[in-house]
Amino acid sequence: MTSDLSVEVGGLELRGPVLAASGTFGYGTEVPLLERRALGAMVSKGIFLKPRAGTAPPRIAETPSGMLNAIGLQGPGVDGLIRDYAPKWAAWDFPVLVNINGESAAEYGELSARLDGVPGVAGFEINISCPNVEQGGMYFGNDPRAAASVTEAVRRRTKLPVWVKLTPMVSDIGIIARAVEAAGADALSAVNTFVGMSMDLNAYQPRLSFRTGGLSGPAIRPLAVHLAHQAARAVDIPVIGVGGIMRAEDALEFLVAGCRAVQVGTATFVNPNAIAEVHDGIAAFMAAKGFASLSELPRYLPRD
Amino acid sequence: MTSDLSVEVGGLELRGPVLAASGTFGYGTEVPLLERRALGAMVSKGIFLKPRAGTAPPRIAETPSGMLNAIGLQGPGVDGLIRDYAPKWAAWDFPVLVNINGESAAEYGELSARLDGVPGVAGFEINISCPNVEQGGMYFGNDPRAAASVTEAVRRRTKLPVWVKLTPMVSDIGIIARAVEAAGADALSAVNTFVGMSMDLNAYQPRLSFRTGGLSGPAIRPLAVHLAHQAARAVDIPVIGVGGIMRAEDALEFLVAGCRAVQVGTATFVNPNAIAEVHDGIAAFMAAKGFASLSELPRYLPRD
Amino acid sequence: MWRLFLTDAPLVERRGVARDMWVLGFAAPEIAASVKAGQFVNIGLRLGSLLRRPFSVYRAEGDRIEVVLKAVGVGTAQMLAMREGDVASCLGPLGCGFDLSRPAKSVTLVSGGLGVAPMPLAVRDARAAGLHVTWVHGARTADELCSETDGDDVILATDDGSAGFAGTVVAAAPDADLVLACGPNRMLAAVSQRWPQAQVAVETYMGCGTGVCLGCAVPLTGGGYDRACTEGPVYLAADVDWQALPSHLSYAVSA
Amino acid sequence: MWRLFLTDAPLVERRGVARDMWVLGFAAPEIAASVKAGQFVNIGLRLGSLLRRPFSVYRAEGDRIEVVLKAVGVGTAQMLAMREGDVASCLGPLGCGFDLSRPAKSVTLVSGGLGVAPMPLAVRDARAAGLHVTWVHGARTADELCSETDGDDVILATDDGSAGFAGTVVAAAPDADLVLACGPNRMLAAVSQRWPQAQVAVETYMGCGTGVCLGCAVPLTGGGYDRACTEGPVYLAADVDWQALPSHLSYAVSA
Ligand SMILES: Cc1cc2nc3c(=O)[nH]c(=O)nc-3n(C[C@H](O)[C@H](O)[C@H](O)COP(=O)(O)OP(=O)(O)OC[C@H]3O[C@@H](n4cnc5c(N)ncnc54)[C@H](O)[C@@H]3O)c2cc1C
Ligand SMILES: Cc1cc2nc3c(=O)[nH]c(=O)nc-3n(C[C@H](O)[C@H](O)[C@H](O)COP(=O)(O)OP(=O)(O)OC[C@H]3O[C@@H](n4cnc5c(N)ncnc54)[C@H](O)[C@@H]3O)c2cc1C
Ligand SMILES: Cc1cc2nc3c(=O)[nH]c(=O)nc-3n(C[C@H](O)[C@H](O)[C@H](O)COP(=O)(O)O)c2cc1C
Ligand SMILES: Cc1cc2nc3c(=O)[nH]c(=O)nc-3n(C[C@H](O)[C@H](O)[C@H](O)COP(=O)(O)O)c2cc1C
Ligand code: FES
Ligand code: FES
Repeated sequence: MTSDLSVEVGGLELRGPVLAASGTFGYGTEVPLLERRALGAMVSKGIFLKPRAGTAPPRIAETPSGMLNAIGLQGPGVDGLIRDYAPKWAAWDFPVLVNINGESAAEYGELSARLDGVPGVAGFEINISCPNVEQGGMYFGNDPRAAASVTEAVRRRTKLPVWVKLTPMVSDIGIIARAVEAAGADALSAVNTFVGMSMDLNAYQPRLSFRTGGLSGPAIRPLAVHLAHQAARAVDIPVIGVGGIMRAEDALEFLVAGCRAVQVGTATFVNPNAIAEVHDGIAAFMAAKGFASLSELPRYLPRD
Repeated sequence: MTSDLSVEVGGLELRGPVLAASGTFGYGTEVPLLERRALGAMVSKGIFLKPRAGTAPPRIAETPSGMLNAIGLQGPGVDGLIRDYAPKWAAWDFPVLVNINGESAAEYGELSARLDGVPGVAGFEINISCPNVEQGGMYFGNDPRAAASVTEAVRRRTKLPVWVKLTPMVSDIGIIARAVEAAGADALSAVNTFVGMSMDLNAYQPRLSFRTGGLSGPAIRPLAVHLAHQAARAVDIPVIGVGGIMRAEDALEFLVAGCRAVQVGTATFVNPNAIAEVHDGIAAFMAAKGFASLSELPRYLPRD
Repeated sequence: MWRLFLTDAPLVERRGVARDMWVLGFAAPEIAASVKAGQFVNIGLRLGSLLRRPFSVYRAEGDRIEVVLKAVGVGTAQMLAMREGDVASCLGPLGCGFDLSRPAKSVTLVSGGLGVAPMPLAVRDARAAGLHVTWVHGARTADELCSETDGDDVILATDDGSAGFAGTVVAAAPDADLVLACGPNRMLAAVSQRWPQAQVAVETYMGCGTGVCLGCAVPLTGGGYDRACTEGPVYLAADVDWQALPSHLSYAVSA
Repeated sequence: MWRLFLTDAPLVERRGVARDMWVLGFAAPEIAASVKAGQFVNIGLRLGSLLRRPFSVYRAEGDRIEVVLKAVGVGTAQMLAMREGDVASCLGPLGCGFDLSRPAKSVTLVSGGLGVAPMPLAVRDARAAGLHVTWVHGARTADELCSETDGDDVILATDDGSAGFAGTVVAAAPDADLVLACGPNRMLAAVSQRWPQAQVAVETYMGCGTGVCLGCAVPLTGGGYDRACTEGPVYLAADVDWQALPSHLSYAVSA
């Protein structure tokens, strides 16, 4: 039997539940080998209004079953994106969401307004793991009010789907999830990377020039499954699970834990065909269990 | 050359900087093979006033470079500890701290009072990763006031060294670190396990009967190094780094990141001689670099 | 005080004993010299999963110990991919074995599938104690029966009747006094119905194998939990709360 | 559009070419047929570190590619522990190679230590372009010199003078027009002083090798960063901001 893997996620009809995570698939134009047939959607590398050079090297360090990165959101800014990438996306057979970033709620709002209506831009993923420069550098992502204000600022400027990418660096992810849902988010992506550090024993300094970096990869999977599950229990909008998915079983853990879809990040670095393999593995699992569609997959979502 | 690895940590003179982490060395009486010569100190399995049966199995699950556990603080309670274990500790050539747990500040206080003066008990490590039953089950560890109140309750009842074991599940570990320092802690252990979850794809349920568990092992090391470093930057009392140390290089990362000493946990499960090997590896590193004592090891602790 | 050894043991032998079931032999002289029936070793591979994996000692001869296994997950698959000379870290002997000191003239061994694992050593120790040995061994099908059963009487059973008795080992076994059993926890629960005094070797997850993590909890009928690695893995069948003991286990590490 | 291949490549050969320096040959026909000098492959081992590790292609012959390496960390140590028939996942060819289309009659290759890696292919491609080849190769001591240098002229140099010229390769090299260089980033910085127009192959950390992670940033004199895996790894020496390029690299994964 063939199972139907299509899903509706936060205002978008997707042909499959496996998405490319922001910052791990570039602008989708980089690599000829990457298998696109199974891609549910792509989230672009995060951009700001203005071009950004990014941080000095070293930018990455490997850790057990994980990697730290501090890329510093290097990117062309909104004009470059509209000029160089969006026209290509417009021709593709899967939707592309733009991961948007800013230093103030107004900046997020302006960015979404600039991109609203640009052919090829199917929606937004708001990255709230950015420092709020107006409020003394506190992160938007761990203050429910700041997270909601960013979401509202974007919501007001676009009719396109708005997803919010949650940070794991919070005491209670449910509070943030509910705040951004109330502010108009159509879906949540959970989660972004965890802040980590690794020391160089020759230089007696951090390995990364930025000192700290975001931890991704299989090491964080049990933490990400838990946070995505907590978010899914807190809200009614769909949650997209992200963190350490290398193969179908890992994606299924997120789906069973209550997620509507998943994003694959670091795995693509290791295996450029990871997304297709995860998709195919989910299809094989569904077929073996006799589930005709993803809605039949049992979910573990106690509401207590 | 032979380097001096002795350190003073929070009121105790230790022959070396490598300690056994709570819950990973039992009561120190279990295994004949464990190498004790290199042990700086042992922190006992966490206890409550009363005996506890612990959680139902399954209690552990392996994850990439890590493991989840939900033991539920199984233990004999204070009477059993005083009767069965403390007398043995009194004869040992390294100090034993008791990891204490409670459901209210008063319970922590009473536990420390009961153990104060018992031969074999050299000090306390307060585990603040417990739910505060009086305050509706919020964790002591992510509320600076609750963390401080527990610390004070213990501080008032004993003259022995009081260490506080910090939980990583907070937005800003520096705030908690400063609160418990102000409340009289002599040292901080950073950090306890991270909350994670893993799903069973046959049962469509969490693998652990307790649903969630604490993640330990190399997977968390970059996160733990970062948190221990943040704690060390926030306070003047010593910080003991814990999380994912498997070998000497890993311990040295924590020391260079500003820790006074380290604890080894999960590694002991894999290699019962891990503590001795970490200790010896640090000694070899110090000798190779020509450092006569640990105070000469360069630390990375910018105060900005 | 028992002695425990931690040793890098090279693979010295590999042979098939049933469909997909293999015996691996490792050179581990101290463990081989001291292991008793029902004890186990905790095996770790350098580039493998983080935690060790527990295996009953199947045989011990000269400087060699043997374990028997199937590939059920990443750890066992990796062990079966070992080539001769590759090294596994072995920690053991661990746990309390079967108790053969009780007054008896004969012993009945009951094993289902991979539950053969502790039985060859049980045969050895039972013979040394002068007992008559009956071994009842079962599997789903004939080709899954271990080919190395041994004893004064051997009774085979298969679920599908393709060899020996058609049915479970518990049904196939004659009346017996001293019973030692090993197999899936569900089978052991049935053993405990028929022979509450049987000595059964149970399986649990293990974090350390050495008594320090409390991960291997065995729920007891008398309340509370024991450590399978230390007080067990052998229990009086009546002492185990079979309802509360997980019957399906999976570590599920991946990537 | 270039073509990229992902293939499970069995180890087919291993030979020593200097003290602790080994050439490994893998069967990877598509990569062997299409690789150019200066391009690399990103190699992953199943039970190894999470991320792949980049290696210049040393030679390509028939269906085989070769890489040259020393054990400097976990990944390289594990590769050197491979036995014939063991499989490595190879992704490539990646990056832009040397540009030999510029008008020139001769080319000078300058390599320090493991910087030999892209040079045999450079010799091949330079000869195909009809160029006279001078190869200047250096190492700390005589026994660390790669034994497979090749070219119309070969000049050797050692830091300790134990073979050839006593000093660095940059000092040992004759005047030259078209220069291709590879070696430690510090050496390349010296190359850029003498030959700003040299084509140099730089090393950085790499997350993906395919242009999507932005982890391999090369700081440019003109400002901003390039991706070593995509725009590089070969650069005009004058284009790289050598002050800002890390000269000591360590992934430092452990356990
Ligand atoms: C005291 C003791 C003795 C044992 N002796 C043997 C033996 O002689 N031969 C043998 O083949 N196996 C034995 N086991 C079980 C063996 O330890 C597991 O099969 C092994 O740990 C699986 O590891 P894995 O990485 O291959 O599987 P994983 O990938 O970890 O899990 C895959 C599957 O293995 C099973 N499994 C995992 N862990 C355990 C466990 N601790 N106990 C039982 N099943 C498990 C589950 O069915 C799971 O679905 C013993 C277990 C114990 C506790
Ligand atoms: C385009 C490119 C081509 C390369 N070609 C070759 C080659 O042909 N032969 C070869 O031996 N090496 C080559 N390298 C370097 C090689 O990738 C590293 O040595 C390797 O990744 C180290 O992995 P490890 O796990 O053994 O070391 P790790 O444990 O990761 O690190 C140990 C040591 O390796 C060195 N190192 C780690 N990563 C790098 C890196 N990316 N670049 C340079 N040094 C590093 C550091 O000195 C560090 O102290 C190349 C690198 C790049 C970017
Ligand atoms: C190199 C790198 C760059 C990333 N860039 C972004 C980004 O620009 N915006 C964002 O929201 N997340 C970014 N992420 C986070 C990923 O989208 C994802 O949330 C995280 O890596 C966890 O998933 P994984 O373990 O599958 O990689 C980045 C991750 C990596 C590794
Ligand atoms: C099985 C297990 C039991 C633990 N029990 C306790 C405990 O009782 N009290 C406590 O404060 N920490 C406990 N911990 C946390 C460890 O002391 C340590 O902080 C954590 O495991 C991280 O270190 P590691 O990665 O070296 O294991 C336990 C950890 C494990 C794995
Ligand atoms: S496995 Fe750790 S106590 Fe039994
Ligand atoms: S290594 Fe990922 S972009 Fe170059």
